[in-house]
Amino acid sequence: MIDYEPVLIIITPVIAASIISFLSPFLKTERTKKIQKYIAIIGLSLPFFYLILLYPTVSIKTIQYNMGGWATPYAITLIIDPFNYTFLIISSLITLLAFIFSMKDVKKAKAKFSFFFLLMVAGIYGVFLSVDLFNIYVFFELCVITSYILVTLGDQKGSLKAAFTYLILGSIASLFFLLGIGLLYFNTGALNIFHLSTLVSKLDVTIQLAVFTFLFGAVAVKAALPPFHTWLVDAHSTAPSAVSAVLSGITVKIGLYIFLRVFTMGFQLQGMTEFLLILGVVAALGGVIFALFEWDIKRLLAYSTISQMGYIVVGLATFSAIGVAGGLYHIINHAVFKGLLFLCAGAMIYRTGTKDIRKHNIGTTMPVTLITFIIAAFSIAGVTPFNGSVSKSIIEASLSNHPLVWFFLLLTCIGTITIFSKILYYSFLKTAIHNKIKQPSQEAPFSMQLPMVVLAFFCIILGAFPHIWLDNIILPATSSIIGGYTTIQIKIFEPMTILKDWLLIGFGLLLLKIVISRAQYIDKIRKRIVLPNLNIKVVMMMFALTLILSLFKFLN
Amino acid sequence: MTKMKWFTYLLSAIILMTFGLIFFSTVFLSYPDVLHSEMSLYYLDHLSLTKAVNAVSAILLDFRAYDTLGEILVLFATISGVMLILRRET
Amino acid sequence: MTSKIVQTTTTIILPFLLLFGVYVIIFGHISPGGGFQGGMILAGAAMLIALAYGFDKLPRFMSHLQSLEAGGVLLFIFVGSITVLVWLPFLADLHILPILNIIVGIKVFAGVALIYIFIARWELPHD
Amino acid sequence: MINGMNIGIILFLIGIFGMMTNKNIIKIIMSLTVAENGVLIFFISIGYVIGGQSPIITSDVTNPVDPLPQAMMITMIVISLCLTALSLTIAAWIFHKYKTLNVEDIIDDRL
Repeated sequence: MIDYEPVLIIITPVIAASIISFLSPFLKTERTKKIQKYIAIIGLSLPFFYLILLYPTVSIKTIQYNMGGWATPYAITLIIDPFNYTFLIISSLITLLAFIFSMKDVKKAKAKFSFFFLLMVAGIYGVFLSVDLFNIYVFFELCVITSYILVTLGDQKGSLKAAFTYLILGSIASLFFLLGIGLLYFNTGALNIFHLSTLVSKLDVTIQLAVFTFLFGAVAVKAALPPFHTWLVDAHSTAPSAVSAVLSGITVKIGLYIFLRVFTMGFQLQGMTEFLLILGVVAALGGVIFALFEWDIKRLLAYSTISQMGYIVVGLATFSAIGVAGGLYHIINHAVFKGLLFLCAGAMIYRTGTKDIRKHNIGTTMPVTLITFIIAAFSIAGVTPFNGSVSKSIIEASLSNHPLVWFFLLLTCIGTITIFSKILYYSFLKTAIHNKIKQPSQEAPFSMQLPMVVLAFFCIILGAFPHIWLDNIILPATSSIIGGYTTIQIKIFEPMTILKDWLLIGFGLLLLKIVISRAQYIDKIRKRIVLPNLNIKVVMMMFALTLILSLFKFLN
Repeated sequence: MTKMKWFTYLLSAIILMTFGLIFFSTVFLSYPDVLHSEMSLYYLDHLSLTKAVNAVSAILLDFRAYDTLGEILVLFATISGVMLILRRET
Repeated sequence: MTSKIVQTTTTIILPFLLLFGVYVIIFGHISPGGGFQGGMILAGAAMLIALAYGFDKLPRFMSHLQSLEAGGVLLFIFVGSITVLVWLPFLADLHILPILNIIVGIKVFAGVALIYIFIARWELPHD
Repeated sequence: MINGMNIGIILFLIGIFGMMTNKNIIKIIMSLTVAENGVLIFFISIGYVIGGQSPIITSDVTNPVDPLPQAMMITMIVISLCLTALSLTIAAWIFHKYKTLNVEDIIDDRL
């Protein structure tokens, strides 16, 4: 029986995009433009509902489809196994909600926006579904090129420079990815990931080392790990909010997805775990520290994306079942609450027009945005009933033999609490406390509130009932990647963790007090932080890659 | 050349030199004398099925037609992207 | 804006260029070449025409290109998904390969020519 | 020891060097193309077989060269064409808005 499921998931956005592009010359009036929106929504929501229907079959067997009917290791195969099922579900949910949000938010080129959004979604599904290395490269390139175009749709002048830097660094990463594939193909003669996992371990260590450097260089740029993260802040802060929600929620995760797919392929390189732990901690702490200096809300969120990515990399670094389970769970949680935060930021910018949190003074005129923002802030900080705390406690549980890393992660928790209480204070509470008069409620339009409420709802569900999600989705996913089924006991609702959470919040608010009192001093520092231009970013990247290559050559 | 420019040239040249040296010392690449990658052997054996003589276009349009589908989408996205970006102002 | 020499040379070599491009597309699965390479050659010929005879007489030609290109994608997605979806043995005798080659050739020709003409026309009024 | 793969990687590094040191946007795009061609040469010479014929499998071809990297590289050429076309349009638009093509002079109104 040929199972067609994966093909239907990838073809739906493609067909919807081509229908939209084919209809666009005939649809000139405003009413008919609505048709394009509804086609796009159908094209996005069908895969989501279809994936939910697919869950029973995925939990039993891996769905596999060989393109064109050729033999397994040589044809391009699309698979849905528990591991990429989690990524597919979360990306279809976030892209659907982000598109609903963008219907009102995007002011320019409305018709073409849905076309590019659909092609980006097709690229995302193409990467998650396919198992052939070169195929992952092609669909990843489709997703990245459409995101360049979507970033230039940002209303600011800066979006052009950001898009250009993003384009150049993105294409260098793709070239590294290609070189990695080329070396692998030259030595093993195979492109299918499962087929390669048997062949790579037989290669001698030096070739594995070179392939690791190339593939890691590409993955590190895409997942915005520290030495290569500079493009992310400009690109995500100048893109339209719906696009930056998808970029921060999904596109950055593609880098980690490829990281997991590729590096569980049997690379025997010593020192990988320590190296990744250091990278994760530097990302987590650096992102938070830089975020403290920012006043632009979207740049703040972009820096906190970098720090949360560091969190996930720390989780994945140990390659132990608990660590990878925590990392996967945090990938889903981060996609949910970061998407929610960017949508809230979009609603705030839509209503006040500026990105500067000092000029927002929304007070309580936007109740829905305020509540959803508080939920998201609590869940990113890792407070008990919300979803951040579950995955953070699992990751901390996996760091039993690295106490120092555990301590640094606590510091990032405090810093994250400070960042988001800073936004809360400047955008909302400052005006609510000072002028008591009741301003009229200028809440964002309904089509913006709906995605925010749904995402906040998911924030609570994912956190309050962790066992449902763990046993049904996360643990089968980890066992399909790492192998070896473990049961994870979560000590969430014990008084100890609740006490720890509120202690951290206390420290966070203390740090906030210092940040507010030193506001002018921070402004002076921020002006002097040298903003590296494009050339220095490429120099940093090549220097980091040389370091990795020589470090690993020395170790092996 | 200004002092700053001369220094960055030297620095980046040194970085690339070390990268190239270490890379070439690790990986020694030499050509095989007969085709031994199992994927291409599989494609060449099944070439007669696709009624094509040119193996490259057979791979492009038959064995890996899904790649070409993705790549056509990339080309389509770029073309409409170029038209969108450049039309915005006139 | 273009000199007489360019116009006369284009009138001379244009038929050979177009013929060669079409040959590369159609005989893509027998002789070396294929949809992409032939499409590029034809796009080169289109650029030559645009260069030699100026950009102002091009709007009608461009709208044709646009519809050609959008049609090309739809055709490819339709026919391509057949090869991708259906198990191949049924299709080999339908000679699916040349048809795909021609569709890809049309698409690449229309697309690349459009990109060139768009960038060239956008530059004109500003400098 | 000159073979296609080493030349490809050296050309790739030259492209990266160009991107590191150039200030003008158009030169950065050009060195990006050089890097792409470097990867292209590396990839195609992976498939080379000593004394191999071209992969047009007519009757008398006994020892064909590996056709798979060549097919992959046609895809990669089209993708690098798209990247260059996109970066050139963005560069044209940046020049239109900022009136300068120097990477350092483009100051955007960040807070």
